[in-house]
Amino acid sequence: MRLDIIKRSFILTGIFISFFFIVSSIAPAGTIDLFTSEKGDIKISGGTAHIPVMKDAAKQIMEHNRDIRISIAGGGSGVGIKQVGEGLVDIGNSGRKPTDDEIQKYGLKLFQWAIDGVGVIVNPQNPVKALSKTQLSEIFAGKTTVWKALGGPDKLINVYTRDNSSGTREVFWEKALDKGEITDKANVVVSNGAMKTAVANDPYGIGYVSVGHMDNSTAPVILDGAEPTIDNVKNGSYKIARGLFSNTKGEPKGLVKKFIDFLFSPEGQQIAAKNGFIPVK
Amino acid sequence: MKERFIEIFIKSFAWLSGLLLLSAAFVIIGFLLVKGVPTLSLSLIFGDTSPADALLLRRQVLTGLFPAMAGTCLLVLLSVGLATPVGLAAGIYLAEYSRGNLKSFFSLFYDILAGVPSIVIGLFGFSLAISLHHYVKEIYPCLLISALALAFLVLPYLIRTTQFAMESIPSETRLTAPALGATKLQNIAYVLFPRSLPGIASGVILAIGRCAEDTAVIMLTGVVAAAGIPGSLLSAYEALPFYIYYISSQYRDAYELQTGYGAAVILLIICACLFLAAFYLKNQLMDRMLYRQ
Amino acid sequence: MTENKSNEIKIKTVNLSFYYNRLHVLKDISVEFPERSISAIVGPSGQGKSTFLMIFNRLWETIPDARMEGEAFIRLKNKWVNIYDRSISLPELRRSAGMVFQTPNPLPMSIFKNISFPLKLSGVIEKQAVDEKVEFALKQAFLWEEVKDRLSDDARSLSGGQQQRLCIARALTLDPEILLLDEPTSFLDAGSGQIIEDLLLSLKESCTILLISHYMDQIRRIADRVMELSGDTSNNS
Amino acid sequence: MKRECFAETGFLGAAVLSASLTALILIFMLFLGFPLFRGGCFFTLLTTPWNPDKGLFGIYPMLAGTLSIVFLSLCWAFPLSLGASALISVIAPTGFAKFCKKTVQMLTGIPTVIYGFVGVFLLVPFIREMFASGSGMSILSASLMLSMVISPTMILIFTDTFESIPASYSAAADALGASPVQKLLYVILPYSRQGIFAGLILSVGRAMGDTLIALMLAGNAVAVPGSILDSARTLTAHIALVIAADFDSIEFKTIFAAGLVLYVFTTSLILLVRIIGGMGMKNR
Repeated sequence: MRLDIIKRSFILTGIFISFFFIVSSIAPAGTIDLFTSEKGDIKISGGTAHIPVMKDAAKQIMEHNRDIRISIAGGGSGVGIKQVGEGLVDIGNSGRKPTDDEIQKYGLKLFQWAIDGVGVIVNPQNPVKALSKTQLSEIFAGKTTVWKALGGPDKLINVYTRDNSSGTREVFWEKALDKGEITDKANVVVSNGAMKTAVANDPYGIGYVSVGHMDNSTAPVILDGAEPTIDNVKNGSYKIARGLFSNTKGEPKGLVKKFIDFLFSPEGQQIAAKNGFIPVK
Repeated sequence: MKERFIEIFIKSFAWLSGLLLLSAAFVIIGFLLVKGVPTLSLSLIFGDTSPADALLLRRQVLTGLFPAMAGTCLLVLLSVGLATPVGLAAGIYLAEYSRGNLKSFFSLFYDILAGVPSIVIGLFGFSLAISLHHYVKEIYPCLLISALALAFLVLPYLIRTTQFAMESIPSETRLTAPALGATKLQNIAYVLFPRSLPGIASGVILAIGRCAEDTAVIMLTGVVAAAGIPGSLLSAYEALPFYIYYISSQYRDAYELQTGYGAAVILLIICACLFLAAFYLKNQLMDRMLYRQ
Repeated sequence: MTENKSNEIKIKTVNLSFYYNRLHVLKDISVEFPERSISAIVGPSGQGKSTFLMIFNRLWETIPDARMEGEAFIRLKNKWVNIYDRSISLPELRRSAGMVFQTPNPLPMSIFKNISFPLKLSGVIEKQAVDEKVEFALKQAFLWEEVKDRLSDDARSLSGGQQQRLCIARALTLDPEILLLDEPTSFLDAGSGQIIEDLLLSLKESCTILLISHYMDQIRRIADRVMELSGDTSNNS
Repeated sequence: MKRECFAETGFLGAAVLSASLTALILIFMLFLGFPLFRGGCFFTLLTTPWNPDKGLFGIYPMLAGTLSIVFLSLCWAFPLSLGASALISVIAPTGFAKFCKKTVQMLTGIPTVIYGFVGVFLLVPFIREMFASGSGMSILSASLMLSMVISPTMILIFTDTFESIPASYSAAADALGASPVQKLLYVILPYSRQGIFAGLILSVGRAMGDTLIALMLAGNAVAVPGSILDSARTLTAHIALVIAADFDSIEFKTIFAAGLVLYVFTTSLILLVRIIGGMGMKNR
């Protein structure tokens, strides 16, 4: 009786799994020439600013060739670099340039396929729409604690920040705060998407996000006279800019190389542009 | 007079706390249903793929909940499949073979394992995967690792339910087969185990529920935001509870938020069904069904 | 009382004592039972009558904290064996010494499966042999006529008396040499009890029967010998 | 006989395998967190703040966050559960009591992530508007939701204890003309003291082990919280947030310290429950 049940559950699991293998091995014709008759998995993780582009690219590829599976995880730039370095994923994205140490240690190959900015956002209801760098530093250091001091409502400022693995945080910290302090009372969110959501839901919140992720659910803050828009990043008047990197361990091969090539292809670059980034080509 | 005051105070406190709890529960579930039920539709699950194509895996579902539901399903099957044989065997050992100090030693260990926070089990699974990765390049945090970690999580529950179900068999039944010349193993296989099946089955179903709802373990061991239906045991995968968590903090637009509510309602329905099934099994004398010739 | 023609000793105990934890229930009992007879065991409750029966199929060993001293012998296949010897196979001993309990305890399966259960345990699987055995045992237990058309029914759908006869039939499938009966009629009505008594009388030709009973009239009707277990002595009359 | 032996070995094997997992998890934590133990660094970690920019990797704020959220959630959940169990076992009419108990049993089956999800969209905005201070992601929100998560189990443990009181005690109280409330006060509660305590401790363990509620609702700030409206981070949420992929960085090692602290805490709680249980046996 007992054995029967165990056996049955094993067989069931087995059938279920082999079902997937069998079904997934019948090859169809793809329409993106690059990926025709390819099959296999690509694992991507890291930078969360990249996720919309990665998702759209993956969707296009997988729609045309369902033998290719692309899994996308977040985690932040630091995680992406480490995971690709340790060989846990095929592509590790980062919203900052990997350090020389990292490149050397892991033998990373860097591919910068777009340029992005990092901008400060507040809730659209908030009347404070422009700040100076000094004001910004004081807010993030926890020295300015009420909006009233900046011409806003008499409410406490809720600062949102990212965890240390974030490339967006790194760039923001370096270029906007000049490596100044970020208060430890700040709420910590896990991705660019989560930052946007948090500030969109909090009338008194302030945070920073990839320019590509900005939309009308949050309001951009003009920093020292420059508005964080993609045009201003392009023409250089908004200074807090960075590259979006996809990194591989060593020279990419096979399917992974094709994926990287796809990012640089007209289709791929168009996806980047559509998601609010500046294509490199 | 004082007695009477105390009496009234305690009575109203009890009613207050009972009603507070009930109304909080109804607000939570009601809120979810009001927001979530209108979103339920085939396109929520299958996106723009036709359901038949999706179910037969002819086309991948790229915008619906189907990959997350399939991921959760596979995960549950695998982890319960892994944990059940071991859990039942260990439970049988505890109930029928071990005595005295050995028994309390084992049960202490299982109690501790049951108390270990799920995130710690997830961390264990994650470090296991990374350590193994140094030797076997194919192993990453993946479906298999998640299933293993979840199996660790539910193992103590399975062991304990099996043990209690076997131990609660009355001694007349326990002696019947030995009096007819059954060996210990025969007694277990033909009488004791079948008799405790309803109890064990409800334990297994509750374990399924735990695997289906857990988020902390899988967060560290291989679940990702987008993966499609896993191609093998060593692929990353999606799961419903993680999807709900992910959407709650980083939905991109109103539509994605809607899918989050939809996913929450679906998960709630799945868990409620599992729970009712376990409840039904516990209360029904299932042996009638099982023993008919 | 009627004595049987051949009256060889079948079962004997030597200086038998029994303890539950520190409770001394059986004290230094040495007793003999002749074969092909019904021996009744009587005495006030709590004096270890049931325990005494379980000595002979060693079923007490499943009870925690129980302990036995002394020896017990049974003449199995005409050879005296010390049933507490290490070489004894427990399942085999229990197959030669069938036991029936106070409450009928059919297993939750069909009538047929109940009767054939001991055969399954001892590895008899040949369909025809099983069928024959089941029929024979049911006939022996006066139950065949009542159940032959509903062998696949749940055994628990039978009446109390039928269930008890089923249990006796189940014990008989393995041709036991000894039958241990623990108040088999106490939960039955007079009519059902009567049938069981007749059944026991007919079985005594093939088995040695030890019977615990509270009913003096029942003992008078069917028992060949009576053994009394009381406070601190056992009287064998 | 061979089969018997084989089977017993198999069952024993399964039992040993399962038990060894308990030890294996501890060994893993110790082994991977081992470099921290050298030079007493481990204990420094428990008392220093977290600020990787300045090279500080202490988990003291998370420890404080965990303790404050657990404590506060018990402050809500314990009286609530005690009251609700009294209602179910003693005070409410049978029909309503049954309904309550069924509902509570159903509540234990609701996934934690669903509580978290509803918390994000219902409780957090409510708290933010209500107190007009902070983002609403706070110890208060997390502890309120967490108390909803742990209450059902606590109630079930309490009602089981209440209902396990010997019928003779209950009958004696009834015969003396005690009202239900008097019976509760003078017979049931004193008799159930140990059961209540055990239920409380088990709930501490559950509250401490929960990841999602705190991760989703507490805001995850790395400061030591100063008020219940402050954002805070628990040890469990810390593990979920800092997870990375290398064994080298100090951040990564410190999450094993966090894991170890959680393991040790929950294990001591289990041991405590056992000791209480053992005492209960002797007293009865």
